Amino acid sequence: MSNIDMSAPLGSHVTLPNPVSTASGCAGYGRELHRFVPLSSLGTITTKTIMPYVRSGRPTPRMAETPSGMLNSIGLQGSGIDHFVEHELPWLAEQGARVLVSIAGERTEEFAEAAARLKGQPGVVGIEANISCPNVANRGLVFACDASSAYETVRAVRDAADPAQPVYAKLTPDVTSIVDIAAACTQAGADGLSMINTLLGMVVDADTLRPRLAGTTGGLSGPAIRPVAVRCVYQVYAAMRAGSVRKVPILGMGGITSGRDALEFVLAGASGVALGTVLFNDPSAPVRVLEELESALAERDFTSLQQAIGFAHTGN
Amino acid sequence: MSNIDMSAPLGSHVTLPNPVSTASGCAGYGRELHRFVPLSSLGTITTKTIMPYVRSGRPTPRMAETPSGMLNSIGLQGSGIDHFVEHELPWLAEQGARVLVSIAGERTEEFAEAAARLKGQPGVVGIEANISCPNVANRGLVFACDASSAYETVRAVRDAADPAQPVYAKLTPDVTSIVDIAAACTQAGADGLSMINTLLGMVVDADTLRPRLAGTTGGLSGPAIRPVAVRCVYQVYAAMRAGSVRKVPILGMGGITSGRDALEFVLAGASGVALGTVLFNDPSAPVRVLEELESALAERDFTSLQQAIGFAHTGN
Amino acid sequence: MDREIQRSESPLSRQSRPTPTQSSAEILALEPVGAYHRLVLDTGSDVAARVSPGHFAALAIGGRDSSMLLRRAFSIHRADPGAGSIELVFAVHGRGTKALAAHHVGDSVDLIAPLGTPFPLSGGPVAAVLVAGGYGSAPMFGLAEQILDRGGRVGFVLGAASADKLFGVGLARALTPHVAVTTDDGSYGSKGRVTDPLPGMIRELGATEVHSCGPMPMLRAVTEIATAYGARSHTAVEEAMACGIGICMTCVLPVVGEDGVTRFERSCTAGPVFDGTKVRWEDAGTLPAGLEGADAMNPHRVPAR
Amino acid sequence: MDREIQRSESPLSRQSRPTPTQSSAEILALEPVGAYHRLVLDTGSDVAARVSPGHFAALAIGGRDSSMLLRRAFSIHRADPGAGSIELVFAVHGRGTKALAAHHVGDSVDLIAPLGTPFPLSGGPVAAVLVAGGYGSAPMFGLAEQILDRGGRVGFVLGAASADKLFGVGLARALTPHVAVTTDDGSYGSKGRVTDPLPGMIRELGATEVHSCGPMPMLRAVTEIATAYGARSHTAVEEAMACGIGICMTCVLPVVGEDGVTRFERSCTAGPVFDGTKVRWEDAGTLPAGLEGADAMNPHRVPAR
Ligand SMILES: Cc1cc2nc3c(=O)[nH]c(=O)nc-3n(C[C@H](O)[C@H](O)[C@H](O)COP(=O)(O)OP(=O)(O)OC[C@H]3O[C@@H](n4cnc5c(N)ncnc54)[C@H](O)[C@@H]3O)c2cc1C
Ligand SMILES: Cc1cc2nc3c(=O)[nH]c(=O)nc-3n(C[C@H](O)[C@H](O)[C@H](O)COP(=O)(O)OP(=O)(O)OC[C@H]3O[C@@H](n4cnc5c(N)ncnc54)[C@H](O)[C@@H]3O)c2cc1C
Ligand SMILES: Cc1cc2nc3c(=O)[nH]c(=O)nc-3n(C[C@H](O)[C@H](O)[C@H](O)COP(=O)(O)O)c2cc1C
Ligand SMILES: Cc1cc2nc3c(=O)[nH]c(=O)nc-3n(C[C@H](O)[C@H](O)[C@H](O)COP(=O)(O)O)c2cc1C
Ligand code: FES
Ligand code: FES
Repeated sequence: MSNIDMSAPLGSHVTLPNPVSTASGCAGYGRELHRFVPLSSLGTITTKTIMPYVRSGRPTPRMAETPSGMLNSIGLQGSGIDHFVEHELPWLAEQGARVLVSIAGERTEEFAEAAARLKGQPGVVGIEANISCPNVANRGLVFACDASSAYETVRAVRDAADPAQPVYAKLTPDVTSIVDIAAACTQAGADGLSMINTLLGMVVDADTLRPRLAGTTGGLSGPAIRPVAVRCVYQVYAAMRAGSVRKVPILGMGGITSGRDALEFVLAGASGVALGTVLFNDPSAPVRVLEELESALAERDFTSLQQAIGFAHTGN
Repeated sequence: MSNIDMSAPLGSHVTLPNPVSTASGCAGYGRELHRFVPLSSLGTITTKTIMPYVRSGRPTPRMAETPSGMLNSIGLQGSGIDHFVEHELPWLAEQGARVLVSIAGERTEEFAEAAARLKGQPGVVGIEANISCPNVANRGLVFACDASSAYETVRAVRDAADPAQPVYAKLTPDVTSIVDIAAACTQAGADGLSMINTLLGMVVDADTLRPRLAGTTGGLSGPAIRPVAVRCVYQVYAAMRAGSVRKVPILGMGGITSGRDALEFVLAGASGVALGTVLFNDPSAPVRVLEELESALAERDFTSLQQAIGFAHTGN
Repeated sequence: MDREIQRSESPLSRQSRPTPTQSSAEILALEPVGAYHRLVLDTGSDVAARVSPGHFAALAIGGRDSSMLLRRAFSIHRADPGAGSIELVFAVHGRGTKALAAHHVGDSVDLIAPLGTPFPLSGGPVAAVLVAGGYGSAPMFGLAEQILDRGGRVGFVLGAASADKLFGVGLARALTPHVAVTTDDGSYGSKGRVTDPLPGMIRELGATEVHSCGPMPMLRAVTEIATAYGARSHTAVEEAMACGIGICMTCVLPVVGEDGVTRFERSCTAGPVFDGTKVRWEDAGTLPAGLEGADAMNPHRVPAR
Repeated sequence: MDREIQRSESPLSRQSRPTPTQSSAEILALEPVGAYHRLVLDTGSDVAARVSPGHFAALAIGGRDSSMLLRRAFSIHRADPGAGSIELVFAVHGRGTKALAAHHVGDSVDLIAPLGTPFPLSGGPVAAVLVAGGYGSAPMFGLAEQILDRGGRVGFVLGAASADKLFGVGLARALTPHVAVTTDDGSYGSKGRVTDPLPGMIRELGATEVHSCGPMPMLRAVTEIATAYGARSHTAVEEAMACGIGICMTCVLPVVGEDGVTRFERSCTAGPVFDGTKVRWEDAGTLPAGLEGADAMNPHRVPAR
């Protein structure tokens, strides 16, 4: 194995041993994945998004396979933040996992409530505010589709959260300008940006002649969306370089399957990379991708991950 | 062959023998495709987008293959509307092709100029205003990303164009609400909507460590984006049913490779289907897809295409 | 969700859930059997030794250049710990199974096994009826052997749409004289459904357990009959799965917990074998009344707190 | 763009462009040759009879479940009209060629051929030097045969990075005594570039034509030498192609027209063989000065009219 410094910044005070994370909703709360990959070997594990209360999620069918991708409409099934803190987090901490807890709510206050509950919890290295869900108070418009909703929510989470826990905002690509949303989030105090969440898509079942998913539409993920994800990371990083978005680390995701894919995101500006759909195909991907990324960096004469971040913007 | 009425409305006064078209920019001006598929067998052929003047297009590399898709950044290379009308259109008319002429400009007036030039031209069955390109007068923001730019441009084209020629507006999915843009276009007098243009994407070359395309970003097309395209068609058709968008025919496109794929778009609300990227893989796809669509309709006990349009919204 | 994790230790699933192994498995045999294909895989590990009847395997098909990302789940028909191999029986259904059928001996597929909660096995001798539709019989013969090994008795009710879609009638007859066969079109056995001979078979054997595997409506009907005749009903469900290992949450069914509360449980971890009386069959694909957390799905509800 | 269409009828490309045929072609042979693979395809039609040297074929690889949509272009090495087959020689470069190399005899690939504008052939006898890098020699032997058939004389200059990447040295020697071979590492022939022996070969043969196929920098250098020695330079370019048939506009190069104006021409239709003096080699990948319509790419220009 090469001798690359793989440490990755999560926030200004938190540095991770490596940049590889899981994407929210694609590794549950870690127990099942731990059978394939020791959680402590990951930079972080991002939990499935947790709301303050129990949620059943949507009825089935919840998924459809699409060309080089899939649609899901899980609908944030979960047992709520208290249950997580009491029953899942201690186990995660015991495994030595560094946990990025994904939280959400249907109102700004619900986000704040979930964030507050995580204060001082061992194992929690940060919070990811999944603002790519509908804001009940604003006509059901997704928080991250509206700069001021995004601002308010991130602000509320940052205020409520443990100051030692960096707060990431998770952005949806389904907007006219993701740079505007990124700017709002960083202004609101986000310590990092997670990009991207799924694209809104749907499949019509040619047999039943109806939408395939019980939820009609679902989120498109997987390699199919990688070019969109890389573009989003690149655009936002470019805006950071240009000074129109405050510079914070970017956790890149969307269709990563290999170290080469991960490198694309790093070169575009990501400080960390998260693996989602690939885990369904290959649950041991995190270890493989980390090794491949390390070799890819070495082959290209980088001596640290840090050097490669955003390199596509600067040239040789 | 089954006995399905495949006729498809292009506008209130124009009906096509069948719903299959080519997508703009994926069949040039028809000459090369004609060697594989007689152009007269298509419902329409949509031309590569034509501007009022000669344009070189972007430098190479202009493409990158992506999982189940591709990126292109051709940059609207073309010899201009006069050249088209003098040298290409007469040949197309001679072949019995029904031509949907895709036009664009960097300013509203340029759209109008191109539209006016097509007045009374034989062979032209309609105009597709490709408003998914940057508006120089509005900070380079893509016309179709802004409801008022979209409105103005479609209005100008509708006013300038031959009243006998239906005007379609071609929409980009890269917006927060495609329904809002669709509403603006139909208010402005669009006789139809083409959905969808490519998604903005990019690839970073892991060897050169720089963006792969000379144009940095490019348009993502192919099966990878089909779920997004079907969702857009479904959303806009739903809005038409709900009365918030004026009811006009939809030309659906994005990743169609088979009759089953085409049927998905029809069930979601499309009256016509256009084939793009698939032509690079299989230039004889139009005939195949038409046959497959006809059989698929027959197998599902439809006796006409018309019956299937939007069927996913109504159920049995 | 540790609820599902706990479930695997619940009385319903008395067998422990072994750790699944991911490996690149070479195809040792691939050949048609009736309407199906028989696939033997070299697991290259002790996977076979850890398989119990009802466990399934999840296969990734097509490699890196494939446009198909998700895993395909198949019951493990037979496990040969000596050879380190497992055997599956599959029907060509969609693209993935079509591509799988086109593989050659010597090719490799990415395999994860054993997965899921298998059929519960009592320590002592019991009388059980095993009911299966189509390839649903695949896991049943191993189960029958284990029941017989414990001194119990078994009967089979095997059904399918037509004769070519029956699997394992001969295997069943080799294990027990109590074998009833039905086909929808009467092309083999008696014309009708598995539920027709089931009551007679339960009585005949004095069965206290019914194990079934097949389509949902069948499992539901079997459970109703088993319950009416005082037998426990263990059902192996087939719900669409993306990962097979418990991380995607696509495969849920509404299942009543020991506390009487209905929750969406993952059929890949809490199942595929469920107590048939706990599954709310008629409510699959809905948000049924009483489902925990279903109120939170209504955006116009009064905020939770 | 009828400009490109017209170009195929221009004096540079005197051979007519036959209509390409799309077919599912069975693989008759697939085997390694040196660092490359030799692929023989049954075209099942008269395609082979319509092939001229310089024509290429475009293959779709992987079928419906593949994540790779675009065609791959390969020079036609040999066409056997009697057998209805064509032969290609390819290097494994990326995913598509890797997948192609893993095919088996008896598999089918979707083929479109013949494509492009081939090398121009004079009616009478000429002396020509054929220059190729690596697999770039594939189309050159058929070309040599046709020149020889017309009573002309040929010489070969074949180069590659190393010995295993040379293709067809034996074929060349069988056709003519005038064969020079270079490798970058000196592992075969003389150490150096094809441009080293080229001037000598042109003089030796009194050649008035140089035909070349290989990477762009080589074609450019060959053109410079040919021009300096008074010979015409016909170059077969290799530009990234998505469709190969002229409909995607991805494969353009800046080429100077007969009117002296530079335009982006499609290398799959106007090429792959171009008059080397008309290609603005150094400007590939840019919007060079004088390129028609390049001004329209600047959004801040004064409106065209
Ligand atoms: C526990 C379990 C055991 C099974 N055992 C067998 C068996 O022994 N033999 C057999 O022939 N089939 C079995 N199946 C069904 C088998 O998984 C599907 O037929 C197969 O996944 C279809 O894949 P496809 O690519 O052909 O279809 P596609 O429709 O292309 O599959 C697309 C996606 O949907 C999922 N999917 C589609 N249908 C099903 C389904 N019925 N069940 C689960 N996932 C589905 C696939 O896993 C894949 O992720 C079993 C399913 C489960 C859940
Ligand atoms: C006219 C012509 C003749 C050719 N003749 C030969 C030949 O005889 N033998 C041989 O080995 N190779 C030949 N090539 C190059 C060959 O086309 C590429 O090596 C091949 O397309 C790479 O495909 P891939 O899937 O391995 O690479 P990828 O990088 O995965 O290809 C992705 C896409 O880019 C295109 N592409 C990538 N590289 C090239 C390239 N160099 N040229 C054209 N398209 C490219 C592919 O067609 C495909 O659409 C020729 C190219 C052209 C244009
Ligand atoms: C089944 C599934 C469930 C998901 N659930 C969540 C979620 O709960 N919260 C969230 O922020 N993102 C969720 N996502 C989105 C992923 O975290 C990720 O942003 C997206 O899938 C793109 O990455 P990928 O292509 O690697 O999967 C989910 C994705 C999938 C496929
Ligand atoms: C190479 C290429 C060139 C294109 N050029 C144009 C264009 O000139 N005008 C336009 O409106 N759309 C253009 N498009 C977009 C297509 O018309 C179509 O909207 C999009 O590709 C989605 O369809 P597909 O997935 O079937 O290709 C182009 C697409 C490709 C792939
Ligand atoms: S299949 Fe993924 S959780 Fe069950
Ligand atoms: S490769 Fe498509 S136009 Fe040349």
